Amino acid sequence: MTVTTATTAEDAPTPVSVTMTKALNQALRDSLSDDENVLVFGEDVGRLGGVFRVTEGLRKEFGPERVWDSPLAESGIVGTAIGMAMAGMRPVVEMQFDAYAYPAFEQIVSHVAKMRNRTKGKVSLPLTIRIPYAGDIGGVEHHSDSSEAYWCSTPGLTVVTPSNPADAYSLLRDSIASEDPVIFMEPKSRYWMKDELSLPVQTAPMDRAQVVRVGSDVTLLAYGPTVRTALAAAEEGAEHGLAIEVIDLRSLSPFDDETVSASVRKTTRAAIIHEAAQFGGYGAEVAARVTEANFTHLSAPILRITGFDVPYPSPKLEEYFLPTAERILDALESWDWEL
Amino acid sequence: MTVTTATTAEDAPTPVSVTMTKALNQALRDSLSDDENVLVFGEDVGRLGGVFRVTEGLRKEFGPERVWDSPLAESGIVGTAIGMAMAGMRPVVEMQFDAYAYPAFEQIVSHVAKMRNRTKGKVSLPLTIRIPYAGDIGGVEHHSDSSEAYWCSTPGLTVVTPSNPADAYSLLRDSIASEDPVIFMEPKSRYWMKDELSLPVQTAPMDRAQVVRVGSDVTLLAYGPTVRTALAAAEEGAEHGLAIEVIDLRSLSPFDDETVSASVRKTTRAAIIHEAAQFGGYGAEVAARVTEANFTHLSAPILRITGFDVPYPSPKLEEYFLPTAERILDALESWDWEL
Amino acid sequence: MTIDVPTSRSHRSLPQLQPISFIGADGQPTGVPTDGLTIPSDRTLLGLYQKMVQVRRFEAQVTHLTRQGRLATYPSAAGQEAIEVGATTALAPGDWLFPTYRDSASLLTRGVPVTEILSAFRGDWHCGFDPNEYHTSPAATPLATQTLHATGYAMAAKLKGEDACTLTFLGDGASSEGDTHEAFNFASVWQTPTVFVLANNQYAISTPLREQSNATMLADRAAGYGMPGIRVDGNDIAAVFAAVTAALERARNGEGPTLIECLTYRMESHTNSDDPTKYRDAEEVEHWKQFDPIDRLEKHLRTARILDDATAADITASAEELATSVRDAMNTDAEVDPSELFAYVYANPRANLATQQEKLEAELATAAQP
Amino acid sequence: MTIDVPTSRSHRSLPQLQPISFIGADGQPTGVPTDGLTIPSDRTLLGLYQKMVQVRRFEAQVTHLTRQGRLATYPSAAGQEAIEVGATTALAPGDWLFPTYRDSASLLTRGVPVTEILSAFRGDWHCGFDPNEYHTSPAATPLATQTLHATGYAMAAKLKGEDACTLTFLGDGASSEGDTHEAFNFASVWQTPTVFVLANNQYAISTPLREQSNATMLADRAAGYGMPGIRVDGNDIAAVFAAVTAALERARNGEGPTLIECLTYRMESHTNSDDPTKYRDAEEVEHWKQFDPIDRLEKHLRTARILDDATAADITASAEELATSVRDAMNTDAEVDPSELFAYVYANPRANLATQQEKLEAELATAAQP
Ligand SMILES: Cc1ncc(C[n+]2csc(CCOP(=O)(O)OP(=O)(O)O)c2C)c(N)n1
Ligand SMILES: Cc1ncc(C[n+]2csc(CCOP(=O)(O)OP(=O)(O)O)c2C)c(N)n1
Ligand SMILES: [Mg+2]
Ligand SMILES: [Mg+2]
Repeated sequence: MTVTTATTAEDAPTPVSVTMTKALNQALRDSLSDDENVLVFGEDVGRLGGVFRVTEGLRKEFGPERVWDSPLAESGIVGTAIGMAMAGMRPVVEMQFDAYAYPAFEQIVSHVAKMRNRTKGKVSLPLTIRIPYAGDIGGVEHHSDSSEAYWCSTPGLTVVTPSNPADAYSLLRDSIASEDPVIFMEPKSRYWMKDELSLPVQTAPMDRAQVVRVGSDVTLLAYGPTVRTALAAAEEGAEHGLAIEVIDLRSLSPFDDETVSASVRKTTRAAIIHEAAQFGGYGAEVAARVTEANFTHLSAPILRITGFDVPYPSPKLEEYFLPTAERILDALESWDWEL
Repeated sequence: MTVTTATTAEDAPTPVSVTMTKALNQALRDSLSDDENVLVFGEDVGRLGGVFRVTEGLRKEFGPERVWDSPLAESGIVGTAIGMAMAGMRPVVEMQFDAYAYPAFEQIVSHVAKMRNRTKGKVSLPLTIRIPYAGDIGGVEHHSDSSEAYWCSTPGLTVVTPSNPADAYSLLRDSIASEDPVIFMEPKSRYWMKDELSLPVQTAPMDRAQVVRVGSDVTLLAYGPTVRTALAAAEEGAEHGLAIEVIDLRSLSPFDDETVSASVRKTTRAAIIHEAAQFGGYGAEVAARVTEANFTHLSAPILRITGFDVPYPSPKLEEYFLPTAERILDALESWDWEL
Repeated sequence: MTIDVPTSRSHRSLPQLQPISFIGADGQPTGVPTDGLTIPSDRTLLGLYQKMVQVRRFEAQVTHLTRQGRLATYPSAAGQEAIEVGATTALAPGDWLFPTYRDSASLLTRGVPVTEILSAFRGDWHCGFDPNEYHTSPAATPLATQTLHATGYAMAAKLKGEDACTLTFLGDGASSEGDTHEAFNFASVWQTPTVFVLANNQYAISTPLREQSNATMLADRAAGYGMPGIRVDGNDIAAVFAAVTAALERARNGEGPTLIECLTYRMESHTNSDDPTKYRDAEEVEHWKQFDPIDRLEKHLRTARILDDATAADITASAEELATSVRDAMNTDAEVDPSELFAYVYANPRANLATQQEKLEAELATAAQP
Repeated sequence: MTIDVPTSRSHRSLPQLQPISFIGADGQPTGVPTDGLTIPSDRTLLGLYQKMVQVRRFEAQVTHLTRQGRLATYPSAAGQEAIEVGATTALAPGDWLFPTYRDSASLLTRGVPVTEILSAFRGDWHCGFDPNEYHTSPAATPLATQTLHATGYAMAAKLKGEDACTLTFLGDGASSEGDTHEAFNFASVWQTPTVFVLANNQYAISTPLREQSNATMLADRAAGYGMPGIRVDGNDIAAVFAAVTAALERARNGEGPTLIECLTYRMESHTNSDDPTKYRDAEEVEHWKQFDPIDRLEKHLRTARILDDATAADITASAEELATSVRDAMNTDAEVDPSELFAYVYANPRANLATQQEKLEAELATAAQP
């Protein structure tokens, strides 16, 4: 699923155990090294290295003129990043938690998403907005939102999310290099997930989904935090004779219709898994477009296995809210398998 | 489709020609008269009567302590309205244009939507946020957004939108009376639409969709500005022998599954029409849930006939962007009618 | 001939540079000019002292339990007790308080039961108390948002001709958010009875004040809104109480809002998951210890012979009792009911929630089967 | 013993009450203290005069064409020419301007061609010019958002060690938005080379200043950020030009941002779809006519014998030429290309847009068939 950059056998780096946080940190470091226009700023990303330590050590290494703590105001952070991008920089800003990107909503939706279009391509905004999202870490209220639906329904934004350290590295580097502004969503509950890896690594192109497990009966579509859940369900399903294919979407906008349709035409059944509430969630787009493109190939409606249509709950109720492998397998049973 | 309140034959008011603006104005007037806790404030809603004249005359009639011009800051408007609602008032605030609700995004998503839940029902926020939305009036950039997808994907919000003067009156009165906070979306291009009507009027309950034209071949689902477009398509379709049923959704969240499923099971084909971009738009939820609930009854995938996946264009390009009756009929042709 | 624009007669001056302080760090009178404020009576100070001791014990106990894993997270206000207690005590029962995540101590002062205060941090439910019962809003986590709620509530009270004032806390970091500006402005234009208590503890998590603001002091903001601003030593509860009392009196008299900047220092880490060694020196923390709000008041009260060993012992004992009750409360795990996920989202019931609730209940019933 | 918090040595004072003005409404020196500013040379003033005459003719012509339906809408800056021209002219070519919807006149001053300025209002395309060519951002409609862009651009220039300053316009209404606060704060903390020119024209659409702010003056805000603030007569271009020139010089010297409040009045309606009789008296408009920025400068220049009838006639003639070119430009309807809907949304092409474009093109091809 991950490919290290081509090297000769001798100098091939030995893979080491890398957390997603570390992979993101390295991606920032390498981007800062490679391009002097890259800047990193936001709340507590300097001395502290970010509340999740993703920017750890960068201020020390690159100095406070490249990596610094801004005043505490998200609209201010994104708004000034826009100005910097207009001046040719490639700012990478952090929204400390997902719900704390909301004060920047107007700047993101009315400017970040639209600048290129309104200037007929004369002004691009190559900026990356990092947003730690989703729950499952026992966070208090407003610390576990999944806001991807907001960004995905906004034309002009590119939205990607890694589910593993290798993609975290590769997608973040590609996002920073992109001429288009990118909403880079980091699944909090996977920050501490480790993989054997040697960096730098280039995984699939940033607009492609990846088949992360092959199967012939059902396609599970997942992204970010739910990829692991989907893989667990596949594992368990296999024990009951169900061959589940799992696709990690990686890019939420654009959506990789090609990869997904190919899988769905093979399995004829699909479900999309996410943490966010179902009503109006990103899964709606997935279900709608995959159905439209593959209607005659489908044996059953596309299921959405998601959080309930309620605000994200407090820690003790999280386990009831979050989609689990069991809930996925239960849901698959609801299909009429005779069809 | 609209019912005047029961009166005896003698004192039945004579219907007069009423614009949607006037109907909304009357709904505000009647709510202000009936309940002293109702307050109306926002940008230019006082002396000017709002840039669309929806609040015309109200400041004069009820005084500046009930209807007034606030400082120019949308987060401030919604944030203070929250405080007022906590104190037992029923504020009705106006966001001057759809894109100008974005500065209030955090207050709406993190507080308006969640207050009741976080306090276990101890604190309700009976407030109404009026948002003129959508395009087709030749507005310059940022004046024609359709933001319903943002609000609909937020648990805790109720989202309604009228397509005609009678519903405008009835839905607005019900919204103001509701214990739940309501996002009340007003289709700008229909403000000047007139109907013969006598006010007050109580139309269908605020959470119900309405069949506004009966047909047996296809169901068109529309809301706000696109209801008229759908009806025009139905009219034209009829000339070609296509019996199109049109449903005005009215309530976007909650969604009236019952009414819609009944229709779709009858026609076996449906399309959802909206102005907003397709990707991640509200139509995705409609297509996904209607498909899931009626999969075996469907002869064809549910179509989404919507704006393109681009920012809302400048006036001279609007006509190419907006879904038209012709585009609807063309799209219906794309189905394999032999199925 | 020059243009003549009517000039508002609103408040227009910058606060005195030296923070107002009655009782110095050494327990002695400071002699700092007090801008018309008067020191609270020794009786009042004794009551405030007792509450501060309780609050400190509470913070220590909860921090300890959090380290033990009994709570998910906890932002302590240790070191800031004078602000928590001083400001909250000045409120009338009918006034409304709009606290933040840092202000558990103010909830305690307001009379909210311990389990209800800690509900959010233990992960039971977002807000554990009934806001209407304690005239206290749920503690706000999205920074600065509550300043607008406090302004709006006060506006409603004003419109209804009610006597209630509102008081809201915010931090130095939160002062940078747009909402703070909007709240100051709305409150001053509408002349709402609102008191903004800005607890300037020098840091927003790791970000030092000098990277947050270039102003000489945050209280200087007030003049730009035609609102009185004042800066007090936030570790001198006499100054905090006096300033808030005066501001509430003005508010009640229809003279509008006030901004009170209280200089203080966060003695603990931001929350238990923070590592303050990354951004501040141990010496700095040491330095601030000498300005401790409780020590100095104790010195003052002992000098004034208002506090003797017996009373001090009583006060300590009652604080220990509180600590015990906190431990006990946190030892029994609160029951949570998964169905509550759906119970309070809307006043008007929704079919999709009912369906989802049924599914969850069926799932739980199956899981419960042997 | 009192707490010792290091006090920043940033700018801390409230601006003088009387707006700085060199040339009075009667064309005579005002004698108002000038806070160190010096009046521009008569040569400079003549150039500014000429530009103001052009700008006024432009505004009148465009307003007229809008009434005729040639443009969808137009927000005129008639009456505010001294701010538009004075501030924009003070910029160096390499500086960046961040205008709003009200600032077409500043675009004209910056050299943007008429059709490119009016593109948005004619409905052709959102931004009609190349921002990089004119060092000018697209005019912002979402209020106050551009103040942050200006701050960010200036920060980048500073980080790169470039000489560029930024200047942004905002209105009295926009000053209430949270973004304005955040921009003032970021600019001052980062000491960016930014000039904030606040055109206080007394109204935000219908909302009068007194319901927008309770401050004695909006320039009082600056002190709260440790930033110099100054209030000038915005109808005296000598004052505007001098203040902006001085602020840019400070900015270029690394001395950070400045807030300049320019008192003025919007002589026309908000846009053509506005009805100002609903919220302001004809007398008020009449009253402001006597403070006209062009009249007074003309009086001054004639007294100083810098302007004679021949020059005045030349200036009028060139303004008429401009008006003619505006009329001509707006008489030919711009072609729009529906495919452009899809062309600029993303730098990286997208399959869904390609499909939609194909559909639209097929639709248009069918429609074009006889
Ligand atoms: C809108 C928003 N942005 C970011 C955060 C994350 N956050 C929580 S506390 C905090 C620092 C706040 O500092 P300050 O206002 O000084 O209060 P203190 O914690 O020092 O009491 C931050 C950045 C938040 N809660 N809300
Ligand atoms: C965020 C936002 N809210 C509301 C509006 C609608 N609007 C356009 S202009 C205007 C008044 C602005 O007043 P001011 O800032 O004083 O500038 P002026 O028009 O007087 O030049 C309003 C409310 C907007 N453009 N953006
Ligand atoms: Mg702080
Ligand atoms: Mg104005």
